Amino acid sequence: MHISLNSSNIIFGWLLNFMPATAVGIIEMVLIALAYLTLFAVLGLYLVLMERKVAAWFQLRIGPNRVGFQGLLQTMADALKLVSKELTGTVKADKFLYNLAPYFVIISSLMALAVFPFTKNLQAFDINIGIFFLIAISSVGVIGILLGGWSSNNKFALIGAMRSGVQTISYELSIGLSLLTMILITGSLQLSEIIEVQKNGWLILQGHIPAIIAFMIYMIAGTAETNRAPFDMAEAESELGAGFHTEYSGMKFAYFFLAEFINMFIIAAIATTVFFGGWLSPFGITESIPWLGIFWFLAKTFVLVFLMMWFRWTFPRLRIDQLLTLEWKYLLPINLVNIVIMAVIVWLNLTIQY
Amino acid sequence: MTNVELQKHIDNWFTDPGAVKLEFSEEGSQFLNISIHPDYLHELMWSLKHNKETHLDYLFCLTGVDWGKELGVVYHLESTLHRHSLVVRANVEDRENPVLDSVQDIWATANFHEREVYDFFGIKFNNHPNLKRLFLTDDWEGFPLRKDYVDEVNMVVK
Amino acid sequence: METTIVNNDFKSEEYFINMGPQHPATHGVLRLLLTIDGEIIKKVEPDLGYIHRSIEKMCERDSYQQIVHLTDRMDYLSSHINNEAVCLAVENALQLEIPERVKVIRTIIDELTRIASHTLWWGVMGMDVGALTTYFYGFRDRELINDIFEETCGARLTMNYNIPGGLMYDIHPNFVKRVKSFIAHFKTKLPEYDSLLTGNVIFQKRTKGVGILTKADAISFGASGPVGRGSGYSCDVRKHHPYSALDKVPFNEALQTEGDSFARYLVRIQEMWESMSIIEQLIDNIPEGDYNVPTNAVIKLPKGEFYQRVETARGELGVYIISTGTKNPYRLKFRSPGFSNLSLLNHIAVGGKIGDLVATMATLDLVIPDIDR
Amino acid sequence: MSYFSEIYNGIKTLLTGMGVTGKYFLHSRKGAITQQYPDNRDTLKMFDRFRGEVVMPHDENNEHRCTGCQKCEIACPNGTIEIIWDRAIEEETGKKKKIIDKHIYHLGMCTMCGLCIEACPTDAIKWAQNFENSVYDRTQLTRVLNKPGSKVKAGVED
Repeated sequence: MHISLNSSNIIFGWLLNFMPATAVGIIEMVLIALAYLTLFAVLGLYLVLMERKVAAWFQLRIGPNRVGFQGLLQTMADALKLVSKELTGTVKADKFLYNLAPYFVIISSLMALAVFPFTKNLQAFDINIGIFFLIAISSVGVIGILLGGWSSNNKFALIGAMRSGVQTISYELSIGLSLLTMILITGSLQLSEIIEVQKNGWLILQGHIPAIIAFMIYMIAGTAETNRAPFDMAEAESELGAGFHTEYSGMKFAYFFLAEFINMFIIAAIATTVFFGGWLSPFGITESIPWLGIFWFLAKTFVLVFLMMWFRWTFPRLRIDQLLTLEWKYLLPINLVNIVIMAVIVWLNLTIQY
Repeated sequence: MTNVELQKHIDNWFTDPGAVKLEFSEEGSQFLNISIHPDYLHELMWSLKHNKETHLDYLFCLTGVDWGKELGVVYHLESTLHRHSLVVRANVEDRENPVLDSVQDIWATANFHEREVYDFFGIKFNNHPNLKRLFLTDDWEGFPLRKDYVDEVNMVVK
Repeated sequence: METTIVNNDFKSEEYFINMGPQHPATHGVLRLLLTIDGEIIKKVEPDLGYIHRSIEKMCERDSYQQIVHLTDRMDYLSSHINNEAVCLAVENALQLEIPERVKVIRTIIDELTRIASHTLWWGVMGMDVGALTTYFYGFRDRELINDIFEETCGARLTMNYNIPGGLMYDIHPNFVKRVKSFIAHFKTKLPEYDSLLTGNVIFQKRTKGVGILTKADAISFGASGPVGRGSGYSCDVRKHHPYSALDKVPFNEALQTEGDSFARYLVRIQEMWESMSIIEQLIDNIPEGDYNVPTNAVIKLPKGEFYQRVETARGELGVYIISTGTKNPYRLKFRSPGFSNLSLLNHIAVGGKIGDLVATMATLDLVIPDIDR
Repeated sequence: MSYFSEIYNGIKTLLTGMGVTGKYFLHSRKGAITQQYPDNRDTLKMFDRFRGEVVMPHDENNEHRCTGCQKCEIACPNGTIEIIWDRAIEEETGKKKKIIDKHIYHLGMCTMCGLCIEACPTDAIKWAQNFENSVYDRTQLTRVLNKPGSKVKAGVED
């Protein structure tokens, strides 16, 4: 497998002067892993803060504003509290799996995070099957949820885990198919190439009608994939208490919690990359100043994250059978037809190019 | 129907007044009252609901009362069709093992109300499908709403 | 533990789950023993008594003035209506002539209480089906009513504003102004409720055809209030046995015939409109007069039995007083609406999913202290 | 066709709902209903009739209006008020007279029903608008309402 570490080539090239190549490779990997872990933690915490603020503004409240300036350090304080909390669990839990479950969830979301191009050449791992990798890795996370729910020896958690399993298996299909629709235009699975293609206009514009449909399906399925309202069947606090993480406390709970928010970011980031041109800016500003791409990428992603928060704080939750009806009766058939339409459009060169 | 008509109508059902202890009174109450011997309670109640003239299909209150010597249950009935009301009462003298017929097969709401009465007065209801304590724990001793119930810890007497 | 499970003859795929007494959907300390097959509810058995305070026994000890404040603590969301029920029973027994002013004020506050209770229910209903924002919108409007209560009665929830014979004190000079501004405010907010939740396709799917209660069953189970009216059963005590000023005010009884959760939802939304119209008709012409008639310091009811029915926000509340002529009631029974409404939960929830149970329970609008008393 | 109209209607209602929350999001700056409680303590004013706790006002001569008639004690449903009284000989007339020693008020048992204040014939006790009643020790909730050394205002009893 080809690992390209574009952004840090200069530093490591310099390091190579007085170290063997293997050692440099290891240092490289450790440093990048640390950078991503930091990103994971900080991003996760600030997404939580954003969610709380946005929720407050939707609900006529003020939101956290005590810790730090305007509450900016609120979630840091919360994280500190969670770290210091006692880890409790049920007596008859399957201890090994119970402890393993949170790591499944965060590792899968960390790995997914690694393939995004934040700007030109700022990408840890530009794998040539990028989209495929993302779809594959995001379905691993659900194993963590299933394990967590099953091993905690709690019926509410079990129901939550089963719901989550059913839900993820169904909505994987829609995510995959809606992304496939867009792959028809790009002709490549590699994320950096997908962005290159969009220099002639965002894919959602290039593909016009079928692309918009694909985007809507993707957002619905993506919200479901992250177990967020209106698809938060796995938690469903008014039905199952806390769902699959009922028996988790302290930092283990925080892992689930952070992973949920990182997953939300990942879903939004995929949408940004595939539909909205990733780090590309309008009028080609990023051509001359590439580092501005980070800003554009994050701005687009956060708009989509905000959209998902808007869903969450407006809609009631679906029932489990309605969730499946939505997938199998509406999203999937529409998606299949949509792919055919897209194929025809690409074949007849009806895409809009600027 | 007015109370007088009701009384006339119901009186006709039981041709042998000696066997059925049926007493009407309107004294001290805004409704027409019927006192019935426990043995005929279920029969009377069934007819009260299913007779087209009375059609008392709404049991809006079921009260257990400790009358001192005897324990009783008061049924408040209303017809949603004719909008007339009737009160039926049945008393049992046996305080140790009081038993009445359940009317929960006639009015489903009686299920919970009878359990409440059992819980607080200890009146048992025949043919009740699930007669057990409703509010109190299963091992509670005594029946708190009886007049002779004593609990020196929790009851403050003024 | 085994003793509380009703029957141990579970089929192989059924299992048992404890919902409550501390569960976000049970609104207090209601414990439901559920028998479930996968997600399908097979049996619901309520276990009550977690906050039973034996109000009926306490009433046998208290004087009639003192009983009133205990009723605040039954259905705390319609405390004023509960107070009124006891006061009306006592006043009828004493055959007191109550001034028109008192009747009108009581009715206005009754209807405000009903709106306050229904806005809270609306928020919680939304929350039970997963729309958390509704809760805050509901509470925003309810807060304004609570302010009105606080200014006039001195308390926001357990008001104890009624006394046998009238009211504790006259309404506050700002009362009329505040009520009018609230009505004006709420008229703009109620359509928003509709666009946020009522029309929402997910909400309709969650509630339509769920928890169906037929009219015959509603009568048999003694359902009252919006639960009964959602099944097309005309059971509004305000219509059939009008009390206070309600016999002078024309209003429509909210009726829906479907009998499902959505019908019960619509009945409550409609009732808020009706309550507003009742208040609007009364607020401009509150008659002058005394705010109470003096009673003896020690009220002794004549020997006999007195039954008073009122329509609380949850349904029909009955107060049944058996008096032996002393200063305490011999027996006082509260026929609370929640108690009968809860008893039909098993009937309408079986066969649905866990999510349906929560949505159904939300439309029954249970207040647990009302059930436990 | 109903398949597509269903989708269209569904999306339309969802967008309507999002419109409502979106509107509030945009107006969140001035629309917030949060009260930041300890910060707004200075401007927070309770309504005049607010029932915070029962107090006994004293005037500048350390005189109150309580004659020790115990009507409030009788009116209270919970035994919240306890009056310890004494008989003292009035200096001018030489008659024996009831005076209060301690007017004890158990805030922890009070349900704020207001019956004591209604019952008081001399308006000796009234509601305070104080709502910050939490203390670290339950015994602090028992309060003596009359200040030490206070006495009845002259002429109240007449």
